[in-house]
Amino acid sequence: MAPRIAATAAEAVANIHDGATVMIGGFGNAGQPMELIDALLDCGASNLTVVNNNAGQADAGLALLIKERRVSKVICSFPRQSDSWHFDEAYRAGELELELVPQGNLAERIRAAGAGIGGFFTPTGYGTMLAEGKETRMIDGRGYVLETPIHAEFALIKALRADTLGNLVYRKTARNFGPIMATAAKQSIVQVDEIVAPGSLDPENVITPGIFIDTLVTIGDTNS
Amino acid sequence: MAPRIAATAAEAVANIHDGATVMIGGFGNAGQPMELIDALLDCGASNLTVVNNNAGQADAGLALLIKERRVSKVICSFPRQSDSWHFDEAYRAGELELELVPQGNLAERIRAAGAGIGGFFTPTGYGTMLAEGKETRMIDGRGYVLETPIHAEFALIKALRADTLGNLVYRKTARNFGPIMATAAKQSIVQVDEIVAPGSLDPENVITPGIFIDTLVTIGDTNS
Amino acid sequence: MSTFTTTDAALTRDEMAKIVAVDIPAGAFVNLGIGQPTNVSNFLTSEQGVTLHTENGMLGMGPVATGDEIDGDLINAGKIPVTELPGASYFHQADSFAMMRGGHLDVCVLGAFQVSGGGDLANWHTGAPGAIPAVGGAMDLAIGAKSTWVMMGLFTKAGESKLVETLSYPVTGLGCVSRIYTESAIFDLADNKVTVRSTHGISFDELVARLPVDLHKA
Amino acid sequence: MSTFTTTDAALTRDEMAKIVAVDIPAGAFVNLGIGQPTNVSNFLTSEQGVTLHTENGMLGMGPVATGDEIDGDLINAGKIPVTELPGASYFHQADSFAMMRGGHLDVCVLGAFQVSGGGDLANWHTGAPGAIPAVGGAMDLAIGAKSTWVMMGLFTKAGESKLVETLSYPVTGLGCVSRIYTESAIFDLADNKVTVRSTHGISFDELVARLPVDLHKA
Repeated sequence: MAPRIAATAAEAVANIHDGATVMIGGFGNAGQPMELIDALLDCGASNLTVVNNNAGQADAGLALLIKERRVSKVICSFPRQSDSWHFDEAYRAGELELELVPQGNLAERIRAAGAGIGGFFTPTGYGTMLAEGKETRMIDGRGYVLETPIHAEFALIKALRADTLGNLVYRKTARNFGPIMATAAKQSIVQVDEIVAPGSLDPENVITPGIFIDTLVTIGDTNS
Repeated sequence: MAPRIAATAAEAVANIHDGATVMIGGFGNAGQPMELIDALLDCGASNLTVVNNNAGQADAGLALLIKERRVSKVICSFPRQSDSWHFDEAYRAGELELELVPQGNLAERIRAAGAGIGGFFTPTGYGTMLAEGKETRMIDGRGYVLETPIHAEFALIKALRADTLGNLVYRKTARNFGPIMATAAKQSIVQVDEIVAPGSLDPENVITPGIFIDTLVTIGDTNS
Repeated sequence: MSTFTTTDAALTRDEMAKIVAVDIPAGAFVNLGIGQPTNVSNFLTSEQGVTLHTENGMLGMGPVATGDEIDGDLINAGKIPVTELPGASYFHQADSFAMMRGGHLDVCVLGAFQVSGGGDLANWHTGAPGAIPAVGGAMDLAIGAKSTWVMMGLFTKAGESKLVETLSYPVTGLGCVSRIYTESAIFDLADNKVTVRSTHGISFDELVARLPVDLHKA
Repeated sequence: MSTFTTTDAALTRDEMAKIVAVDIPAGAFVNLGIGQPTNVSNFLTSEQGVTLHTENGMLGMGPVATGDEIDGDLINAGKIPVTELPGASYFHQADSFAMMRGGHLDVCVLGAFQVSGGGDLANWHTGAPGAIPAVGGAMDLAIGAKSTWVMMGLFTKAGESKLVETLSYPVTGLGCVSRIYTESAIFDLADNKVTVRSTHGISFDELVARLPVDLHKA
């Protein structure tokens, strides 16, 4: 199904409900779908599980969702930063569950969900605290940990450009988690700088095929 | 290390030795590195294990390697075709071992090798002859089979264009196995229509980063 | 209210393909396998906005290429030259099969040797002694799509039903088929129950007499 | 023939970075983590043809961006704006970490809290009560590259050796470190044997006296 084209970010995220698992793209500010996150803040959904590389910075975006106690669990690799004060406070208060995952395992678990893989053995994290309680196995003399897919109901993604069929291209290191989160969520919601006609994107250069995309919204050119 | 640029296909494959495991890209003729395969035939290496989607067609390429009994084992998904007579004969004569793998598991096992994954649970093949003897597991009520990575010493790949750093772009459905085989082999040998200077390929559109490529050879424009 | 229908004549291959095409939801992402099911594409309308996937690495596949359109680098899973439509995309084999295995395709239409009442599919191997096996993407297609439909003749040349209680041919996928289109009848499979949606050139009672599975009328 | 060398003064941070840079083989693909090791890039020569990887999704990373070059969409793993060199490429997170985990990078240079004589690395978590843990790509970097090198101060502020018999900090990766660069000495680690390649501002004998692991002179 060709994606719905929402008129506003608010309309794009309107289906996100209490208790949903929401993947949010971005590494630092690059690729962070800030307008969609702001709309999620406005829409009022709570008790969210958020999958993101980080856990919010300063007083914006995901950090505000956490400040408002709308997030009950964060699955991420790097929550603690110099300006992650809202995460730090909620976590220390015991009001926010944290599942800490090495970044590559986070990425591979998201990919596995999108790719229909039931689990995989990874050497990353073997012998560490983060493998405690997980199944391990020696394969050809090396230790591996069994990791499981991370599925989500929604993904919020920022791309550079989409065609009306949902095919996406990204920009530089802002690509990061977008392509894999788009495959792992039941509904992928994407903010782009512009939406173009089918045939405007070279089929060789499409990074995310439109099959993975459910909703598009144009946010104007946020890169310049 | 920037790839070696070989003057001829013969020079490109000269390191391939008896007993080597060689991945060969292509699906049908699309993406098949025909000149590299011919050079492999000429170089005389024998007792090869070949990983390919098929097992040769008619009287060319991989089929001739099999005819000459240079291949002791084929790992593939679809050996039997109307014109796979050399495979058929060698197989029926018991002179060629066959490991038959569903196409998606073949692709994912090749990717796993390149990605450092020790094994993965896939639903494909569960409950079938091709899962016999393999570890299985029920995950969330669904049956999965544990599949293992397929590594190789060499990969023979056809791409459209390379820069001198080995960055590759492909053409249409000829992309098929090239990008994953490049990651799974210790030495990836690529035939291209042309080699261009660094900076000539848009970094957004590179499909195979040069880190995976060891040898390049120009074979002229084989597409027109 | 019964939705059961019947026609006097058995369906031709084109009629079967047309019915499958009509049943495909608007906007669906579809894989038509190889062989007979690919004929369905000839009956899809542009209003349906269906996107075709070919597992060798493409979404947005167009019709079979002819004349100057033929390009050896642009083929379908049956290795037949095809065309690309505006909005197409190319991807490698691992991404293509991840798309299938991950449940992103809406419908996959396949041929079959046999289907069991429980939806088990056999379509990759006759199991005959000396037969050289070849599987390709059959097992991935069988279990990957949200819905797997089969198009096949209902009876063997010897007149035996190919809708069976238990497969005698080697399994391709377990419990994966949800609909079977044949020249004589169309079946919906769900929860180990086989519902006959329509019969063609055969009555429901004759069908009950000839098939080894319990049948329900729609 | 001994290859052991010594200097009177401890190495400065820049001197350490320069030695690391010289040790990186020509044409290598390298990840310099975040913090102190990124300084190594300032001492790589263009003749070396080293390609830098940043795990947020890029090969061919150039120097830190300044002025008009600064682009919020082009940052390194430390979230610092950088530039791209001709021949660069971008890829997503799963591909980037597949590249690391699959052993395609030649060298990764990391900071550390502790390294054991067997090459175990601790650099992600102090283990202090109440500390909020954050791991990022540390565990992937530790075990992914063909060679993992550490740059660190050899002693804590309290004067304790950070080259230890057994880690007291939480593990990042087991048996992964093959070389340690410190202000006081450079160590090669292999097969549970620690070889001192050079000393700086300290004698080999003093080093033996202060470190809790068996040391061999190169």
